[in-house]
Amino acid sequence: MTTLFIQSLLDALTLGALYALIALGYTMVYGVLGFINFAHSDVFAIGAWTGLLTSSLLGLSIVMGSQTVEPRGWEIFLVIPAAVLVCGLLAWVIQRLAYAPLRDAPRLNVLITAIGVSLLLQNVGQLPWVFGTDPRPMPRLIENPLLFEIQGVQVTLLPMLTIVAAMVLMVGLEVLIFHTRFGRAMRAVSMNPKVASLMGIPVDRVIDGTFVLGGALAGAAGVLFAMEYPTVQQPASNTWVLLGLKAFIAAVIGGIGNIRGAMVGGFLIAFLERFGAAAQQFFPGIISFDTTVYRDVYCFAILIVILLVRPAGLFGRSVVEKV
Amino acid sequence: MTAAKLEVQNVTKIFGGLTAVRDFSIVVETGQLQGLIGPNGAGKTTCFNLLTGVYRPDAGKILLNGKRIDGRRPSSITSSGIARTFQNIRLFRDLTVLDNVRVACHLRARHTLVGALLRLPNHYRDEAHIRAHSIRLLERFGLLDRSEELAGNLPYGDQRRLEIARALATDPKILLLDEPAAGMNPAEKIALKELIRQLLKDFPVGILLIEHDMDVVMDLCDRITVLDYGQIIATGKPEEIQCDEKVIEAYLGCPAHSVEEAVQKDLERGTDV
Amino acid sequence: MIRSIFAPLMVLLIAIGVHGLVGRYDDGYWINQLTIIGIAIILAVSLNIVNGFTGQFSIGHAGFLSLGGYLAGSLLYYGSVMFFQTRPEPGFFSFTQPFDRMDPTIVWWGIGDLFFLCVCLSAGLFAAVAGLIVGLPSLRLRGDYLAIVTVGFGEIVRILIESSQRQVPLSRLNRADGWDLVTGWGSAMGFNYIPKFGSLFWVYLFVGITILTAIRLKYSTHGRAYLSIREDEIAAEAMGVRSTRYKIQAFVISAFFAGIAGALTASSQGTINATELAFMKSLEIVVIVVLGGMGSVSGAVLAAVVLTYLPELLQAETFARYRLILYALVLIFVMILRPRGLMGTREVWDVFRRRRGVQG
Amino acid sequence: MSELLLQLQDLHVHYGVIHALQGINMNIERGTIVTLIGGNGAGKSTTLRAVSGLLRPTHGSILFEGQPIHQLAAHRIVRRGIAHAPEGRGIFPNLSVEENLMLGAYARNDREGIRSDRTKSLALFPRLAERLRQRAGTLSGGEQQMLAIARALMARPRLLLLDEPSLGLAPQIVQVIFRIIRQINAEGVTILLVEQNAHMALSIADQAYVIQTGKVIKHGPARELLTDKDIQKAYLGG
Repeated sequence: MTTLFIQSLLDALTLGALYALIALGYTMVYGVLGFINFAHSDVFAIGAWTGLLTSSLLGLSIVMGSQTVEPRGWEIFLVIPAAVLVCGLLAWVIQRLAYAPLRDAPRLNVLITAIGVSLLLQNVGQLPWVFGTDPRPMPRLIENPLLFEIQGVQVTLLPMLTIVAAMVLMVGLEVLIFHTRFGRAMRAVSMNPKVASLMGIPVDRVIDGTFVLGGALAGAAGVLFAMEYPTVQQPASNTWVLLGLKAFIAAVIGGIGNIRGAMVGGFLIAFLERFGAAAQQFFPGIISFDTTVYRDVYCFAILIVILLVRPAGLFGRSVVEKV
Repeated sequence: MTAAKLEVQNVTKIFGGLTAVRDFSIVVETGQLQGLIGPNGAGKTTCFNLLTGVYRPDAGKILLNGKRIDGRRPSSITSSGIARTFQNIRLFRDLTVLDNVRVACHLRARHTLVGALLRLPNHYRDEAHIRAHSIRLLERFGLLDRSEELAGNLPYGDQRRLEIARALATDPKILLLDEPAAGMNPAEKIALKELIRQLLKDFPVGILLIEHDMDVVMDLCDRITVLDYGQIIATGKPEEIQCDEKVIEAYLGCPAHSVEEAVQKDLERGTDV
Repeated sequence: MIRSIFAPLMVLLIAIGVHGLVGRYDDGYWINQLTIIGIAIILAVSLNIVNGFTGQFSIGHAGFLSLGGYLAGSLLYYGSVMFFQTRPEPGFFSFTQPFDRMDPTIVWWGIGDLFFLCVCLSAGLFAAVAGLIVGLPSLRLRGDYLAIVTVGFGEIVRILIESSQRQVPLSRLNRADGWDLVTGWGSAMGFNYIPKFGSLFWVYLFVGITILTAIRLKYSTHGRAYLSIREDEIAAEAMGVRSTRYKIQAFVISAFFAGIAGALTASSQGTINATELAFMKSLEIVVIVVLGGMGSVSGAVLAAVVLTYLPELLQAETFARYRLILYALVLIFVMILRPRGLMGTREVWDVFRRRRGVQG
Repeated sequence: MSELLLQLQDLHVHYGVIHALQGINMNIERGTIVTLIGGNGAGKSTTLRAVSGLLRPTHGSILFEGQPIHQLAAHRIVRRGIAHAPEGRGIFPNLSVEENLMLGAYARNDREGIRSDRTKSLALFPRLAERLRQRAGTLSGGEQQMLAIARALMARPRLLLLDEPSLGLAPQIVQVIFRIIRQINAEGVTILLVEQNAHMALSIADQAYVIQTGKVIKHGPARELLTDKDIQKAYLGG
């Protein structure tokens, strides 16, 4: 029982860290522009693919189930920045081409455009000369030695690294947003873009910056995700959509537009999913059905419940429409 | 047609610790035209929102013909007989002028959804009735030749008038007009004044009017209520209001040398600093 | 009186005509194409009632489709055995093959036709109840939050169906323990061997009913109330429109027809698979509605026909790859250039009779 | 003395379908306090918004220190030396007082200058100095107004646009704020003041413009207008 608990805890922390990283991208864009960037999960998928392709450029690939070259250790320091760069750039392009022309349009239109961008990325990514339609295995970028063992649970380097890396990125973002000039400008724009421009803040550039930042985080999360779960699905796969949705739900539950809320939400969703899945094992006599198959249902259910009870999320403030 | 009476008794609304409207009381009866004025941010539109159910009062009562209507949904308040226009025009911009009025007539329809889908006789009867009524109203407001245009494409003055026509289509006993003259040019304002005067003769309504244009208010209204900081500072006939010290002070402020006095008064009132 | 009955009568005649003519002269290709197109029309027009008329944003339409499809599937598959011991006799109306393969002894009207009609209506009602449940959050949530709830609903439906039990083989079905067995919806394998009743007649009968409902709704007091909510909910309330009631009503009507579309899908293809009816399927329907025009019935019909048949026309294999890319680009450009979709709220006939006085 | 800082020439602004400004002409000399007065909805705030770049004029020009600025984006106009404390104060409620202040200096890079201006602003508004770490949304109305002015000063503007600084404030606070406005002006900042409190505004201004339905109906030295009938008319419709 303790073994199961610690295992679930470890899984939930790893997954939660990844959810939180993606959720941050959703929440930042929502905070600044007030719409759901549906294409964010696709940027994340492209991050994973960039990681995979950069690895094979560096000689790391998997042929017939075994890895060609053992990782030398430094590759990761090229692969993650590459994904961060590509995704940051991609997010910027999306913002400039698709969203910027709709700055004053009704929110529903922007939402539909975002769906369009999402469809576009998925299907372009699916083309044979881009990523193709087959899942591919992600090579190991680092060794994954056993770190320690508690209560029979083997704790290896990789999940630890994922958690630490995600934490570092989140702390970095926290510092950036709450303690730098740019972060201050970003928060100002999210509260009142008109007044922000009166402060001399170039609102357009801040919005671009927000997208780049969200994209970059998604890129990093993509590589970390591929390292942790080393089968990279094709870009239009349901997996990404579902992952993106769950990360988005994490952002909504935390109170969308709220940075810390997104982090809490990410972990909350992951805990719910992991422990929900293991519920049958925790209460063998009480729960008779197979709880693992419903693990994706839990987070949608909690979403609906939370939205009905607190429409603005756990940490959000609801706004009264001015008449 | 029986006379209707709207009574507002000591209504108060607090937004996050700030009292937007305090102890607001007013009585509007059929055939009356009352004005509600006050400087920016005095709480006039908040009053309208309270009367029409957009906001729920924190204290006080609102009665229409003796029946309490506060706390009800806006649609329910409208069906009991209070209609309004909006300060920042809120027409159904992508519907035609005629449809804007027809939406407001929908309370007259007695047939159900099933009746509409099966096109039962009562559907046709109601639709014909609604249509005739809408067209009469549009004609009355001089908008009939524009009835097939999208409301959003109308010139500004026409949009303002359409809003009034639409509000009247709900068969109100009390009509609330929120700055109907805003953004109009002098000629349009004169026409509007005439229109409102005529409305009062032709329809069995009482009108409560928020307006910034003092020419319009002073010309039209029988009685005027002045709000400042969410409180009524004066009520009376237009001539009385124009000479009221408090009103002049609220609008023009006081010269710097008299601030000391005001401070003294203020300390007695204990206003938020 | 004639006005009220004329249109439904036409719908019935057209459905019989399409079924009779295509079934008579076709080798199966057109029957298949027209079925797919017809179902797309039902889906698009019904989604338009929520997204276009009331301006709420639902992207979980495939969820209602699945619910209707699976209910119809199980009623047809298990129910046939349970109520009739075997597949009930279909008549002329439920013949899904080209007519040259028709058994000469076939009757005009079999008990199976009636059975299938009941199945369709049950599927619609089942989905409508789900629509009521999904519509309830629309009382409190606006815009994109509601959209997320509908996505959540679609995904929950999919996952629940996928995690259901395996399909019970027909040979093991009998009346005695039949009821206990009806839980197997075929898991992720899909629900197969559904008796085929969904002929062109039924598809186009319901296409006609859906379109007629949408149009009659739009040009009625109730429908105008829907539109007013889309335009400005606060102003609509101020006109006495009970917005919550109408929003839920729209969800229920829309879900009802999606459920029927599900029944038609299951019974015309003989199989239904929730995995294929995931988020992407909902998106495709949204794309059709958005392109056709939010609020335009004829626009939705046109878009459904074009977007369903276009890939077929442009050589399926090579085009399939680029089809969704094209959709996506069109979606983005339409939103930037024509925010209300190609037709906007207008109908095809509005374009022609623009200046011909007031319409009723 | 009579050097022109800001010139509005035949300025027209449309607000959707409303023709809000219908040919405003205005000349503002360096070092003066100029006030715009008039009834609600006359176009006073619209004029300020056009100057600071929040609204784009449909016709006419705005010259600041001889340079046309009416085509510039708002954030560039700030860099030219115009700061705007907007209507409703426009403070960022979820940021601290300190952060609000620092945002005022966003366009500047001189660390030393910013620091000295921060000290100066806080000396001007000692109340704010006590509340630097507080969330700005929790300040009282008067304190928020002070913050809005202090924040605008952080841009070290040559022209300060103030939109209804007395709105919703108790008279004693209004008096404090007007005293500070005079002080700021004494340090060489030109001030364009939109005020509802006409007597108060006229008593501290050098020049005044009376606006009615998008047009200037009268202008002249503030002292003369104090006793003018037209002002009462502009507000109360005479």
